[in-house]
Parts: sequence; structure tokens; C-alpha cells
Amino acid sequence: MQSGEDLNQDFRPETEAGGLTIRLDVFQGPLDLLLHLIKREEVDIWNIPIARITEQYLEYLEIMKELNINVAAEWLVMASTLIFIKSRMLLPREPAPENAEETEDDPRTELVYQLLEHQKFKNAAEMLFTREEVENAVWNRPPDEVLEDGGDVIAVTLFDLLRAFQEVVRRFESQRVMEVAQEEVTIEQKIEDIRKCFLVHDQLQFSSFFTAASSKRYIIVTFLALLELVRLREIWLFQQQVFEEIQVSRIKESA
Amino acid sequence: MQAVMEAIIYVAEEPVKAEQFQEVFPEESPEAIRRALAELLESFNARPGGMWIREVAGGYRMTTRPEHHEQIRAYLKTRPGAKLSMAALETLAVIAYKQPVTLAEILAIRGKKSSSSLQTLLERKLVCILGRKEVVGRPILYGTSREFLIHFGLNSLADLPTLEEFAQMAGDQL
Amino acid sequence: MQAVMEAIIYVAEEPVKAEQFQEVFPEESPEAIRRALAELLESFNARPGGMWIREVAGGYRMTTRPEHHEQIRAYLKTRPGAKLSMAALETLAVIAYKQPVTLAEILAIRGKKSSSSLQTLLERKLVCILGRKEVVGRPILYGTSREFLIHFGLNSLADLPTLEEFAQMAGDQL
Repeated sequence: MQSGEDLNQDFRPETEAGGLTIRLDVFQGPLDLLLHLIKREEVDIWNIPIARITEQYLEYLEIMKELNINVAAEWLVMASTLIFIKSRMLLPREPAPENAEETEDDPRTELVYQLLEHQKFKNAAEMLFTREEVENAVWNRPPDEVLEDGGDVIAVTLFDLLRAFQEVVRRFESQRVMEVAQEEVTIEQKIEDIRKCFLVHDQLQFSSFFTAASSKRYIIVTFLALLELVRLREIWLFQQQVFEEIQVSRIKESA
Repeated sequence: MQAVMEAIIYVAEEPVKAEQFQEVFPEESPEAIRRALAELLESFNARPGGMWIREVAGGYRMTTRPEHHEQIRAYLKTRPGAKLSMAALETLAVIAYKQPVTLAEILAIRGKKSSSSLQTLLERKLVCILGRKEVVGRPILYGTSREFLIHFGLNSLADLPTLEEFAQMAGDQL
Repeated sequence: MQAVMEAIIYVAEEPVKAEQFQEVFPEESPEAIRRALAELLESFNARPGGMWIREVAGGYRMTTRPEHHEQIRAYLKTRPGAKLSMAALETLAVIAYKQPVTLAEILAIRGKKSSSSLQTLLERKLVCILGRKEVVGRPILYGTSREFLIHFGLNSLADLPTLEEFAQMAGDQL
């Protein structure tokens, strides 16, 4: 649980196998980092010292780059927003017309509303967290003989499939030593490759299609090729049991 | 009638709705069924037992009482189940309060991509697809499921605290 | 202690033996545990409830009372919330995306017999007969019903998510 207090531990970058993949444990997104900075500085949300906060935000971005963290686009968008607001603040303000709201022309206003909105949903998420804790402390166990039996083969939903795909990507990410420049394979070529595989085999493990993968692109192309073949009804995917390895099987031509 | 209702709530996998009792007791008036259920809850939950009956997701459900969780866990030798990550909970909060909502709208509020959280929530069936928004691209609209109510022990969405309460809190925090 | 014992007997999949309670209450004497169990049985079974606790296979087990069997069966038959089996769900998905479709075509896509799943779906009124295909044997064509749309909260079939949208979600995470 990352309550406001825990956020004060600052960065807790986690190094995974091989030291290549680093995850941010504490901050989930740029808005979270800004909220953290504002709370730490104990500044008034309606009067954010934009120059100081921008400077600190950029420092964090630097650390992230040094740590090899893949900085997602939204972090850079926020950086440019902050710099834009900062520059607007430096411009001499036109004398406000009488009776005008003081904050009306403040370039920070929109960001403040965004931050408040974000904090609101963080609070809602904490409420859900607490409720989940309580519900985790109760059990509902209807007697066995009432339960419907699940049938023999459990089919794979698209979400099972996507999860398996994610698993392959994760494994690939943790094992990769270096991305070797590889000949670009197209989906059409990959479909042909898979078709050739099934001339010899009736059934293969889902993961076996990815063992030779040497780039993320290769995995994506292979995955899309498999999906296309499912769509064309040439292959189908199934599991014997939930959580078991997904099997890919050729659909036999009916006579 | 209460004894049968109790037995049915006990065997049911899902919360049992009042209308389902109607089908079991076709000769009883809806009024009588509602009264019997209220009496059952009162008497069952008043006894110093190990279970209680609660109103969840518009139905009645029997569970153990939370105060015994340590001993039950000791017997079952289980550890607390896989909890949702904070990112998933935040995404879920946005969906719960803003439904029906698109992925782009979630992105706007959270300020970051939420597709992997959304995928987790769909897999766990806490979120479901409500349809499509009639704008360019017809994006999918998401909302919370019945499973969401059960997972968080809610009788209906109206049981959630209002967003204004969280806004008030946010104002105090910042 | 009785309340916890009751809760444990409720959650247990197998009859719970006295020794197992000893593990949960290590500080209690075997004698005290046996006495508590006897008292629990007496009080739990004396109340006019829907369940009782019996000594079965050297342990304690909670079941419904036999006199309510008929009503419980009536409930189990009518419960609308009963989940579809994975086989039925898959058959339904094939029909939803490929309609109008014949049983033989469903077989070809799923790679296994689907007639009992189809039967379930027809009984549940999620699937309906659209007509006959004008080929040899004039096989029946199946499609999804209005009930299907209601069940999944869809406005029309055009609201079903496409494979591309799911692929898009997976791609977003990379």
C-alpha cells in the first residue's frame, strides 16, 4: 500500500535479473510524482512554486534515464507541460481587470485540477483496498456436491491467450542479453512457417513458437500470425487444465 | 421457511436474490418472502456463530465472520490471496465512479496508460464491457461487474462512498 | 471457541477431525476441545436451521438437512446465475462471432463435439435457430438471441469486441 507517507521513501528502483529491467515501485505515473513532490515540499496546491517543482521533476527524469528506466511518453509530456507553465509564469502579467477572479489567468490552474482529480481517485482506490482487506478475511465455501463439474477440456479465452503471450514476453525480456539485429520477418512469412510446422506436427506447445525469438518484434509477429491462423480456422488453442501449458493444434480438414 | 432459506443461501455459489426464493416458494407473497428473509438475517446474525448472512450484490450470501480469519487461515494453511496492485485499484476506482467509461477517458484521469491494469481487471471479471461509445472509432465502454460488488462486499454501487467525500479528502491532503 | 470451530467446519472441504482443531487451538487440552465440539453439535443441531453438523468418517461435517432437499433442488434448477461451463462459453463465442453457423461448422472451429453445449445454450435461450442452410442435409443455422445481448449488456452485435482490439491491448503494454 502506498499511502502518502510511504511515498517519502523516494525511489525504490528494483533491479531484475540481468540488471536490464528496472521497475518503478513507488511512482506509478507523472501525476503521482508531482503529488509526491508537492506533499514533500509542503507547499500550497493553489500556489505551487512551479520553478522548483519543475526542477525536481526533471531531476527525477534524469535519475530514471541513468537507471535505464524506459521513460514512457506521458512523463515527457508532463515535463513539457511544466516547462510551458514555468515560462508563462515568467511573462509579465497583464494587470487584471477589476472584479476578475485572481486565479482565472493562472497557467497552473488546469494542472491543479488534474492533480486534485487524481488524488480523489487515489483516495477512492485506498477505500477499495481497505474493503478488499476485509473481504479477504471471509470465506464462502458452498458444499462440493453442489458445484457444477467443469467438463473435460477447458477452452482458452482471449484473456488466457493474452496472458500466455505476456508471459512469453516477460520471459524473453528477462533472458535477453542483447537485441541482435535480425532479418525482419513479416506476418505473411510467419504464417507460412507455422503452416509448414503443422505439415509435420499435429500439435505443438504454444511456448515452442517463441523459443527461437530474438527480438520483441519477432514475438509480436509470431503472436499475430497465430491469431490470424486461429481466425482462418486452421489451428485452435486449448488447455487440458486451467493454468496448464496452452497447446496449439491443427484443425483437420473434414472430408 | 427460514430454515429452507438458510439452507439455500448455504449451498448457493452466488448471492441469492429474493426473486429466486419466490420461485422456490411460489405460493408465498413477495411481501412474506421479504419479511421471512429479514427475520432470518436478524436471528442468524444475532447468534454467536461462525458464519453470517450478508446482503451482497443485491442478494443474500453466507460467509465466515471476519473476526475469525486468523484461525480459519491457520486451518486452511492459506496465505492472503493475490491482491490487486495499487495501479489496478486506481483504474478500478475510475471505472467504478465514471462508468460507462472508455480507455482514453481512464488515461486522461490517471495521466498514464492503463491497458495492462484494465486487462487484469477484465481477467478477474471485476470489470466488464458495457458496449461502445457512439463517437469516432466507437471505443469500448467499460463498467464494473456483479463480481466487483461481491469482491468488495457491496450490495449495490450506491453503497460506495460518494466521490465528493474523496474530493473533500483530497482538498484536505494537499 | 465454538464459533471458530463452526466457521472451520463450514469452510472445510473434508470432515474436520478433532486433532485438526488441536492445531488451531494449541493451547487447549484435547479434553477441552472434545467438550467444545460436543457442545457445538448440541447447540447447532438444536436450532431450527437449514444446516446441521454431523460426525462423518471420524470428523465433523456441515451439510444441509435432508428434509429440505426438494426445495434446494428446486432452487438449483432455477438459479439464473449458474455459470456456463468453459465448453459452453466457447461454443457461444463461436456462434456469436460466426453466425449464422451450423453445428458442423462449430465442430470444425472448436475441434470437438459441441452438441451438449449447444443444448445448454438453447435451453438458456442464449442461442436461437435462424433457419436452415441451403446445402445437402439442410443443417440448422444457429445464432445468438436477444437474450444473449441482454445477458452480455450489448446494444447490438456490432458492440462485440474484435480480435484486433484485444491484440491492440497486448501491444500497448510493450
